[in-house]
Amino acid sequence: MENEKFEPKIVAFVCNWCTYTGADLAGTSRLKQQTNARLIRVPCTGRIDPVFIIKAFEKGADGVLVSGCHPNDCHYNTGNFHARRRWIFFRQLLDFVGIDSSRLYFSWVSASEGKKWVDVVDGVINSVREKGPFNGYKKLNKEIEIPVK
Amino acid sequence: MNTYVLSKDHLKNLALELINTGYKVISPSKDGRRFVAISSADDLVINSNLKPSSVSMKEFFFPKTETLFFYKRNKDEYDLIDAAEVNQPQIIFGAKPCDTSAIPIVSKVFNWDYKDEFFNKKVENTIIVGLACKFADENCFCTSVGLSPVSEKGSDLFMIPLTENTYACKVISEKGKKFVSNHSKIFTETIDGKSININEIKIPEKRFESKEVKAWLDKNFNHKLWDKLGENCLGCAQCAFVCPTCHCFDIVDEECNHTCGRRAKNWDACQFEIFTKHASGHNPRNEQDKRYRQRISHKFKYYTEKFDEILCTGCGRCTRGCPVLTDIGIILEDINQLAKESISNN
Amino acid sequence: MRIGVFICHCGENIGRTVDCPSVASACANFSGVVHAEDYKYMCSDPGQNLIKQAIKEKNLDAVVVGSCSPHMHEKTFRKACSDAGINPFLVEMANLREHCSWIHDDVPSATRKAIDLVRMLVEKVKFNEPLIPIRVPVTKRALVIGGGISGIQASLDIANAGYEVVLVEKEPSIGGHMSQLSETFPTLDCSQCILTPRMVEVYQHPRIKLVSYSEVENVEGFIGNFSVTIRKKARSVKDELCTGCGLCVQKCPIKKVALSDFDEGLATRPAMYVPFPQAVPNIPVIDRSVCTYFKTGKCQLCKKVCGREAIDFEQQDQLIKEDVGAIIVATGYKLYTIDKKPDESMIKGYGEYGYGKFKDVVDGLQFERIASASGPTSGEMLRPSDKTTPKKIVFIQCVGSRDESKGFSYCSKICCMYTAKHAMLYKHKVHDGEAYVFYMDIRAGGKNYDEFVRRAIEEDGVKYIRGRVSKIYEENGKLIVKGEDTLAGVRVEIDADMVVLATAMIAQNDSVKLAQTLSVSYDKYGFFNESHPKLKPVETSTGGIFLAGACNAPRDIPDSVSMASAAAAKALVLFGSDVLEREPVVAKVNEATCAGCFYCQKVCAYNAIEQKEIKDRQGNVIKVVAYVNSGLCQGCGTCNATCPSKSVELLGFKDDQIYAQINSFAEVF
Amino acid sequence: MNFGYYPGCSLSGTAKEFDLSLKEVLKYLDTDLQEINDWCCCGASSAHSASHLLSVALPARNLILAKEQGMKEIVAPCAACFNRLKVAQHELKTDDHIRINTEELLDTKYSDGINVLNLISLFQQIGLEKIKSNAKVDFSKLNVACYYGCLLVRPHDILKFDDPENPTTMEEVVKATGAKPVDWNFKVECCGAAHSIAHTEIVENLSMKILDDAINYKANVIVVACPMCHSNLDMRQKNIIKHNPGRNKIPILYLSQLIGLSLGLDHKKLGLDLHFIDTAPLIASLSENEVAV
Amino acid sequence: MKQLIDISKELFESKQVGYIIGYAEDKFKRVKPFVAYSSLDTERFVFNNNSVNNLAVYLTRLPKAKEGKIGIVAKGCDIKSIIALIQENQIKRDDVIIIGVNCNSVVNQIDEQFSKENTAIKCKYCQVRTPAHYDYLVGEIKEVELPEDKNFAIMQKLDSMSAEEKWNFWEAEFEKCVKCYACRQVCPLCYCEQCIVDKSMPRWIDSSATTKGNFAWNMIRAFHLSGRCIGCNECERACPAEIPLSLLNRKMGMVAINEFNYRHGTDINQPTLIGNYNVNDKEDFIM
Repeated sequence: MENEKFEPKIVAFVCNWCTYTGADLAGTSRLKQQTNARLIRVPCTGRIDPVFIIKAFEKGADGVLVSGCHPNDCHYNTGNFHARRRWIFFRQLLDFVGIDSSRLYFSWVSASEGKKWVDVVDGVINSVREKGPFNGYKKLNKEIEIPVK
Repeated sequence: MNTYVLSKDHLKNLALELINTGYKVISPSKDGRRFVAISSADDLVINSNLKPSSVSMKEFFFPKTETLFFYKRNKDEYDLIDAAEVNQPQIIFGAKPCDTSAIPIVSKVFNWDYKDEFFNKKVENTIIVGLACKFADENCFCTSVGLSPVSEKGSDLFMIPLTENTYACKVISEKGKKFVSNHSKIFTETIDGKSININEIKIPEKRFESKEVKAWLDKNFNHKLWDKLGENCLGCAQCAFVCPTCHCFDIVDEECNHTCGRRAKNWDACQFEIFTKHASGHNPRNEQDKRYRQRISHKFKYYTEKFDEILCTGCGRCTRGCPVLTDIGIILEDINQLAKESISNN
Repeated sequence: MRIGVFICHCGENIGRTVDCPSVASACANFSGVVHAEDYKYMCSDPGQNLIKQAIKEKNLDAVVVGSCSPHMHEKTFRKACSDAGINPFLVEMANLREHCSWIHDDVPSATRKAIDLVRMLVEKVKFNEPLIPIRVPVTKRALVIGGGISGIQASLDIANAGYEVVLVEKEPSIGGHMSQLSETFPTLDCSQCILTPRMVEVYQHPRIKLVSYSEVENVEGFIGNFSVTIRKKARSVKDELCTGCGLCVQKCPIKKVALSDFDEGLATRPAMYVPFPQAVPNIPVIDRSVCTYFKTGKCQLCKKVCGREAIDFEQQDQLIKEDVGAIIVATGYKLYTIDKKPDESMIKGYGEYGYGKFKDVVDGLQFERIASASGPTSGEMLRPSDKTTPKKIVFIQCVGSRDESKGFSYCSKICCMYTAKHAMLYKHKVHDGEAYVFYMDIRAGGKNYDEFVRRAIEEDGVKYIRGRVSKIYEENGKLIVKGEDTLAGVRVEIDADMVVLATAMIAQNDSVKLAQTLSVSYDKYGFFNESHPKLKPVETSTGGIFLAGACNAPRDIPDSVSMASAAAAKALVLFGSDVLEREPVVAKVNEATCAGCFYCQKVCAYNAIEQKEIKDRQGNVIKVVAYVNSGLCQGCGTCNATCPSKSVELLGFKDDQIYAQINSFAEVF
Repeated sequence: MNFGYYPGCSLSGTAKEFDLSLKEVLKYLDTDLQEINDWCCCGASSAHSASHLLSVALPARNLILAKEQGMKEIVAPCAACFNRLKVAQHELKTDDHIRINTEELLDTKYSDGINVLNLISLFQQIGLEKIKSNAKVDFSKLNVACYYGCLLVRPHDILKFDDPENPTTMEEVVKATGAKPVDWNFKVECCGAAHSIAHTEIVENLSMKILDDAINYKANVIVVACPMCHSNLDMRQKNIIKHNPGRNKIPILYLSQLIGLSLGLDHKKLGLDLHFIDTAPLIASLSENEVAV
Repeated sequence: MKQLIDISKELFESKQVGYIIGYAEDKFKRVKPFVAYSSLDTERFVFNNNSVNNLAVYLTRLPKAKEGKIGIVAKGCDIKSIIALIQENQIKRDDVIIIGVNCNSVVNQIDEQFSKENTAIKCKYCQVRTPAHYDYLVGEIKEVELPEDKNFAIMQKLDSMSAEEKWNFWEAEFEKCVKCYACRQVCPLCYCEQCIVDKSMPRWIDSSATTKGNFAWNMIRAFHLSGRCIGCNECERACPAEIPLSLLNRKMGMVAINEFNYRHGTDINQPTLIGNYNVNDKEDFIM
């Protein structure tokens, strides 16, 4: 029963220049999306520290999406290249400790790819919904949550 | 008080009964490296020859992190919610004298000007079954701090091996007595406590005189010995975290999310650089030698002055676990030696 | 903190799917929020006044506006709040329109999301700090890279406005491609006749420093304060002594040793040469790869004949430094060489057209040289192979352009026009000749452009065939051009004497390298990117660097000239003030915790991180830490994410600000 | 070296000499071919024009078989087979709809992973150096026109093999034999292909232009890697000459035959006697170390 | 040993060094780090299978020598840390004198006899038993028997597990963590002046030793060492909770090798992995 009602919580870290603007374009084009994603705007994917992602999971995200400019399109030239290299390590690390890589998504969405943004967001929401809630962290949080009487 | 004879089967049955009646039954793990709560009587480990576990059993009285209370933010006001009371009775088997004696020692600081209800409640709820110790290596020095492999200090019941499969079980405290009477089906056969032969338990030689150590510490706050010790020490705090008597803690507020969180009491250690770091950035113990001096002094001088107890049970855990093999026993021997030299020089 | 929340209905745009009044009342319950209201149009004057009023009445010290995208109105609301006495960086915007109302249908869930979005920014703004714009002085001097018509125009505009210009040209002479052209469309006036006076003007201008045969090696600094290193290639001629008499060129015994670049390989030149007679500066260059002296150590004839003793065989490349405040990039284009394959593809250009194999298949610039009065045939219409007059000539448009599979997907924009011009020039010279043009579409937008093409067709009788050519092969001395006429629906075969390919305009070979030197972005073709395709067409992603002409995209002469003037105007705007204000979203180092690993320095794309020594009172270096040059920092925050101890943080997007957003993304209970 | 082998129908029929010569050459070059057990039609021509699904399902079946039989690389000497196999791979990879239908039809799962080689890429894999070092017959005066036809190089986006307008890989192989490839115009022009049966006049007209151009560029022989090309250029040549008198004959060899010749292999075993246009004069001229024109 | 002592003495006598970090024995013949300040002190230097400590950690912990350089006795593996510290601007090559030691493997459990079974797993794959980089080289290489790589089996098992199983594995391990930070303190590459876990504004890693906080700590530590860890395994050795930390570091090391063919600490002049990029870095995981 509970699973039927499950709506995933998605945190999306997006760069200001490409993906945030691409999401703006999706809006301007009135491309319908599901409501589960919460965007956090940062200047560049280079600014996205893996601790953000861990924190988002800790705080109850069932899935995290990270998105920025395509290679060579970075507003700051190389931020996304450095980010990409970090992600190569980080996602394999998460995979190794048991945070399913189907909870963490990466994409390049340019300012002109409103449609792609919608596909990415809805795709992530759908597959995380299928995956179900992130019980691993939910269980750990019990230790520090106000006990339900 | 009475002394009973318990066989291994008795103990197993006891453990089983306790598990079934809601006790948290704690025993050394199979490999003897930790104390663990067991869920099957088969996991009970009673072995006098075990090396002391790498982490002491203090976490069952003084957890590595413990919620003091929860808070909930309501607009700009806060509601405080008590942490759930832990009332589960617990029993610890197989604790060595160097483990059990730590409880009354640190109990003094937890009941000094303020009574730590979290600690007390757990002690109250716990039956400690001590076990005479037949292990001794070069890191042990219980006899130098006033204890011995057969010290009953801190135990509610204390067991001494009789044969391979039987133990004498002495009732030490009132709490122990009550426990025995509640489980009278198991505690049936008695024996004269005085008849127990403890001669085969090797009593390690005394390595230093703690009084002389204190006397030296009283006078040598500044001494080149400290520089040398600080140099090797990397400032990790494993010594404090594995120690049965180290009891420093930090209080932190930890957010669960933007509306709620908890205040927690976490283990802390004087070996950390930030332990004494002020908000201003000033740090009175800014170097490792000062921090190491604090560790020794707290254990053998300050605590003795305040509570008339040595804050050390000679278990040797800190030495065994030290990544750079700083040996507190050798250091205390050295201090003892220095003390003797200074007396003869005078 | 006293925070005000303002929810905009944006007419019906937000209000239709987000229940704005209940968002406002939910926000009123957030901790720290002392005022929350909704209004039809927050960005309108009355809306802004509402905010200003609330700031004053409720003594607010931070504001969150829930309305459209910050890209839309962040400036508006920051300004409004700043007018009311709040630091503009204590204003945050939640995007309830593009990211919420416009993309959702369901009112309850859109409203819930809107509340979340506002809450996240309320939590963030609690950690915002007042930031003060950075002020940097401006060096009122410009660098122009590239001495084609765009660079010439930009240089002259800036110099005539009273500021100094350094004009760098990589070739021995300025002039660029325009100097190679015969006539120009749509007026058919002689290219050199209109260009050379401007070249001379540049040369004689007291405020233009012309640095020819040179390339930009390195650029440091930032808007208003660039330091540029220029490599002056060794000419082997001392330019300060040379009078341009040309005696050395005449005497050079190695006459026809190399193909002339200027004549697109249709003619030869000596080892000592000026690219063309009107060259500016008119100073020759020794081509060391073919000069006898450099090869054998003997000859030195040029040196002997030079009365000024200007020949210097020992000359080395020289590095010169110039400080400038603005840079205009006008490096132009080159033609797609169709016998060379683009790297990423197995396709070797248009092998079926036989360029490079058949001598009489030429490209557009080669035809310009053939048609030019100063060209290798002195303007006579002769084909390269046997120097006879072609009686039948075929022009093929869109070779490489608009052809994703073999070339590039973009339109080179000028080919329709110059092909019409070529056909016309041909017809004017060979009256009985037949000219055919294969085209895909005619794109002749521009003043008098379409008329020009019509003239070629109607007055000069050029035969336009709509269709592509599939193959060209040689048979009995003729070039058989096989193609199709898609309008008539028939296959066409023409036995031509000569074929002219209108090959694509592409980026210069080293454009990517230059882009990286300048830290400006570039597209997948290697053209430099403008900052905004409509509103900032001459700016780049890097402040103080502007674009002119075909280095940005294929562009004809009038467009290039106007763009050059626009770029010059942008530079002049910069020079209009003594100091420059920049957004203070820059990184800042906590020197107390910095361990000096300098990973931040490695990831910084702007060289904004420097090493700074921390000394004790006696002057001993205690440690070396990172230091951010806020003039260079562009605020990407890559350093912040890379720093393991978080000792460098990006103001405006500090860790605690982002943490606050993550911490509050989910509604609780 | 070991390759899977998909002979296809032609190689056991009209292009028997292709099969013979290929096997002979590979034997000489220490390369084994393992024929796909139970292979079926590749779906060229007929299936291709009748049913889209069938045109994918047939090659898919062969690819699945190859995989089941443990092959990683298979050689499809016939250009049409090569083309069908590659196109099917492409469609199965990019079009889920067709893949699902195919899998339903075959009642097996399809998975990618077979590398399909044509004749030229096979020799590239084996190594041109090996051909070069084993060449026994002096070909230095032999001018060869390499004729690719259409199926070997188009569509480029799918086959990703050589330039579709001006391919040069076959020339590289020919150079390894010591012969001289001529730079001619019609190496990818249409030979008339499947009109061979129904509209011979079209085929004659188109093939004649190809033959003429090769002769014009002083070729002694045209080399092909496609049974269809071969039949049109070879079988129709006599009629072409009949209908357009005064023309010269030019022999048409499979690339494998040319290599076989250069390796000094038995002519009969290479199937050189199975052509319509007599190869004997060419062979005779080679043995005399002089090339007849 | 004599070689080592002779060279050390020479370094003091020629005033090249201010102090030398090496190994010495205590009264129970246990080998521990020892700093020699004089030629006399060097008499105590030893090197044997029990010389397990990675002394490079002291390079950033001890104050600079008042005069002269810092001498350090180092195994091949430890030298990788030294090179890494140079690559990361923590020390200058000119400020250290590296006395490389030919190493015949070190013990795993320090309180047990050295044997094939009691050999550190890292020694199994050691390619620098004779150091690749040094100023002086002492000692002799002997044939040694290599231990069984127990961790490899665990890694393989982990790799084959489902996400949930992996999570449960690590949950059980991290639950033990007491947040003593011994792993950090013994790590030569954990030289931050303020560790991110000690930063409270904001608190990215919960300082409490809750399993959740322990997850964050151990993951972030492994991430911060990604492409940097040289595999000395001191962290695992120091861990009182006996968490198999080397698995995490080894996994990240494998990523560095497999994806980038990069080994940190092998070449002073090599650009570091993190801090640089290649436009062709793999991105098959990016939509």
